[in-house]
Amino acid sequence: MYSERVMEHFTNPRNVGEVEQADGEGQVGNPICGDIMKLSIKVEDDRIVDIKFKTFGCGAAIASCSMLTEMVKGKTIEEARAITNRDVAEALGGLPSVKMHCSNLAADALQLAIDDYLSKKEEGSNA
Amino acid sequence: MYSERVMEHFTNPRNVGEVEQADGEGQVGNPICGDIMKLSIKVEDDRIVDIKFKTFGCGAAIASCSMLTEMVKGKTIEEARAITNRDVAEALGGLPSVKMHCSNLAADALQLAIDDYLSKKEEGSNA
Amino acid sequence: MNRIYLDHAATTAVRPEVLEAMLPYFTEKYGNPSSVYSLGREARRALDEARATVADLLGADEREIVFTGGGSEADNLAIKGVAFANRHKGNHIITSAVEHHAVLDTMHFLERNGFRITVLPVDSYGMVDPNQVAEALTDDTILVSIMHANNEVGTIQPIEEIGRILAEKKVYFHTDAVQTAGILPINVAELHCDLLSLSAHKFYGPKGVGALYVKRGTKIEPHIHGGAQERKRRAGTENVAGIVGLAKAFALAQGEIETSAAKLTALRDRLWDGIAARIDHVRFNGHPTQRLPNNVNVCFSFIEGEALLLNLDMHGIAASSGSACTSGSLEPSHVLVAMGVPPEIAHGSLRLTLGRENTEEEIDTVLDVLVEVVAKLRDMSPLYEETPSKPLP
Amino acid sequence: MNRIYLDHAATTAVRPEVLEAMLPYFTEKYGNPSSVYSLGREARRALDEARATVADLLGADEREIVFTGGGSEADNLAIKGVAFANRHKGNHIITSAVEHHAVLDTMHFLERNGFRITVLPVDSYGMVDPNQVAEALTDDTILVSIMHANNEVGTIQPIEEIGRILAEKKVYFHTDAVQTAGILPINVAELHCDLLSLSAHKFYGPKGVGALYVKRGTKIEPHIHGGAQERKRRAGTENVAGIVGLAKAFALAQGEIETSAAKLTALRDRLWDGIAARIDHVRFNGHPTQRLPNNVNVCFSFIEGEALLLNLDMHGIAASSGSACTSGSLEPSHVLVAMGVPPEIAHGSLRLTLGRENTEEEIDTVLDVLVEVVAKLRDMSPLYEETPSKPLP
Ligand SMILES: Cc1ncc(COP(=O)(O)O)c(C=O)c1O
Ligand SMILES: Cc1ncc(COP(=O)(O)O)c(C=O)c1O
Repeated sequence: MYSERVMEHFTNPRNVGEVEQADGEGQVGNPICGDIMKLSIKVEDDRIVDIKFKTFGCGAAIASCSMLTEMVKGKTIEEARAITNRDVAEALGGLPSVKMHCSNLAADALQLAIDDYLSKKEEGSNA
Repeated sequence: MYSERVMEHFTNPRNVGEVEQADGEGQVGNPICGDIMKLSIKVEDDRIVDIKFKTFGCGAAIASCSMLTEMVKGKTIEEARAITNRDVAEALGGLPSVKMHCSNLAADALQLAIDDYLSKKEEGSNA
Repeated sequence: MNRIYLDHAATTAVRPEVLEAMLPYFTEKYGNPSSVYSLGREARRALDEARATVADLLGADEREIVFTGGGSEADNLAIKGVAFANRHKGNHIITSAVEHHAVLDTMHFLERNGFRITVLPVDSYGMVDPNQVAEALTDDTILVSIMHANNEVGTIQPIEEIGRILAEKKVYFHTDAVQTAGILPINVAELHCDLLSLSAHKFYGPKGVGALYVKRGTKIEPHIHGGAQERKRRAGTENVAGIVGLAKAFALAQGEIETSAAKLTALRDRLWDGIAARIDHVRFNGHPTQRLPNNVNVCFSFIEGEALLLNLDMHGIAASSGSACTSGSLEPSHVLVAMGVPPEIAHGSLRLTLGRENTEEEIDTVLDVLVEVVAKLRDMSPLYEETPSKPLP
Repeated sequence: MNRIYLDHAATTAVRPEVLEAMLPYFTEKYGNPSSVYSLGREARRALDEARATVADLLGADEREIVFTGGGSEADNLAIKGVAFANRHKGNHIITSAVEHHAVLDTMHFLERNGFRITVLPVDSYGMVDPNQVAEALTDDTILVSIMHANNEVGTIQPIEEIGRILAEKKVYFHTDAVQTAGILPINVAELHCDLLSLSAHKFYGPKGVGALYVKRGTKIEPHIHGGAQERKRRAGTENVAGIVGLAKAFALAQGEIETSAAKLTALRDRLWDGIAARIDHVRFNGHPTQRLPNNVNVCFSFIEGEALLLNLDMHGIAASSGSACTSGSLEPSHVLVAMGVPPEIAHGSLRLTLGRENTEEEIDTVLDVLVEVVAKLRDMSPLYEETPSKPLP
């Protein structure tokens, strides 16, 4: 069912947890559907230097978050913005079709985390 | 499906053919149903001294005729009259239920053969 | 006594290679294909491979193959499945008088439940006329079901022609290929069919497993409702071992099809010619050329089929008959009757169907036995004596 | 890595004795049971014996057993069979919210085709109330279908009580005993049922073969139409090997039922108690006493079932879950939902079902692994941190 890459990420998920004093946070999903993904990012010089995730979700959800954090780390905000859920799925060597639309939302969480970072930054500069 | 007794009679049917100068003949069934039984008897002193059959029919039909001829040979007309299809089936150790009402008509043919004998005899005595 | 098996249209023995392929799925690899853990995934892979194999052999896509519990279930799924799912479009279904009971009885069930069924006649060879199919179509026609080849008399129907007509008219077309799978090449695109049934035990696979090809886009209601197996078209835990066996057996059979057809045809002709030369008052049934390479169907006048079969069995020969007595019903074969064979002759029908292990020597033995047994039964028959041209003893 | 199989409710491995009994019917004894010659009669005898065995074990008559292609088909035959054959008497059918999909989906099909279906609720243990069955009856009610024991949470339904009510009211009663056959004693007279389904692969028999008990006099339309097999109640060449396997496996299981129930209960309690003692935020599902001896169903808050299963699989442990992710649908288990378990908790359900080869050591290993895996996943869960009573690490 799952590709080797998915199973590898699921087995050894990278970057689990929460970055301390995060510059941005994003969460998608809800427990009733059985999928929640929460990302926290640390940004320096417009570059995501650290990213961690937590998830309540299935194998695909865990692997997607893990894969996304790997893809994102070191990227600029602009580069990170361009990453889609589809990119994550492709990087994982594909996901079962039933999983595409519920468990593959890590990029959405990232967008929210970036939004959060940007709005905080704005607040900061406004202050 | 068939009892050993049936298969034995089917394999080695007794009294196949026609008695010469028969004193009585009887036939039941029709080819459209796939079952015809024809009996011919020789009677001496009110006793059936010879009986032979021909049949167009299945295993049960052949075995029933064969069994009947064995049961009848040597019996008086009166004794033979009392033999029913059910007696034949029982003597064979039973027949499959689907065969009871179409392939187990040998006793009916015998009744007709006896009728034939009796009517011929009457004609003879009347003459 | 050597046994000679000439009833391959009834069933076949599982080939050793097939059984071997199946065995692990009873024991070590016993997982449920719906389970997420490794044992389940292993079973799922076996299913996927079997499905790909069958799809390939039929020229179909994997998603178009539904595994079933046999040929009858495949026929039921095809016919009721299309009927119930397309009821809003119409309630008229067309079939032929020589279909297998799995088709005809299903039609009768639908008839009792609001559908209108047209049963097309056949000619004296058991052949359906494509023009009659075209003429029977109405605006309400949602499905036509005509078998690929007949299981009793071996006549091959003009499926491509019928298929082409129906494709044009956009009417679903089902063909029961239970008797041709493993014997003839089958390509669903060439046959222009939307649904096609097959059954493993007819081509040296296990009993109780079949498959239905369902062309993509065909609206079909499941026949066994329940779980989401087989893309929701057939519920129930999959018979993994059986499905693996079906695929293996089908691949073997279709792989050998040219050599086996040549061999079967030669044996069949030897049998046919031998009967024609050595026994009189016989009538060969089915089409002389448009027929399965492994089928001989013949009526011996004046004798009854079951008695013939039992006598052959006593000589170790396994065959079958369209006699009423062998079917548990009171009527002789509906196929022979539809072809216009008089009932009293139909009762004396004999079907001999050849398989991969039969030999010329076996055919010669069968011919000797047949001559003897037919003579014996005719001697016993009150009908025989009445005929004028009594042959030599 | 040793594999530990705790998913016996999903499927089981065929026992060696069972496979051995089956093998001859694939190869030497390959006859079609409908054939009149010796090879066919040999297969017929095997069928007859299997039928007698199953009938005996259920306290039924041989004529009351219909072999099918699995548990789902048995359920479909029971429900559609009675529905279509008794339509003239009424169109109302009663079932429960916790039935297997093979029952519920069949009901939905009937609902789309003119029948009226009442789906009874269950209590928080998944139990049906016999009084509610009685109250739901109308003059139009022709059938009630309530399962013997639930496949997810193991709750045993009050079948005898329901059966007694329905016998009095002369309403047909079907029970799906797929999960109890081989685990509990089953006597159709004591259960007062008219129809009862079972499936071989749940009791160490092969997949793809089941049986339906049909009480004499029960009017039933065939589900697979066609040939006259199974006394015209199920067409299709019989899966002889599978049926022989079903009977053998059922006889073995029912013969050992007392010792196996004791063993399973002890193991189950060890597992249950271990979980209760070592993991918090758990919720045990199903009835505490009226339950299958081999079933533990538990929800671990804050984690999702599929992730749990995959982690267990990495440790060689096979189990199952009512999580949406494992069913291919978007909803979590309809059984847990019907019992009032909130969806977010239902997603974290785990079903562990024991079998004849499990040991105490295995249970202890499973407990250690569970503690570790649940902790790992909770650590990863954004829901866990938010709860006040975070337990010790
Ligand atoms: C209660 C219940 N009913 C029916 C079935 C269906 O049985 P099968 O998978 O053999 O079709 C199952 C198992 O899948 C079950 O647990
Ligand atoms: C033409 C045809 N269709 C359907 C079937 C039914 O197949 P099964 O016996 O596998 O159900 C058969 C054989 O019995 C057949 O010959």
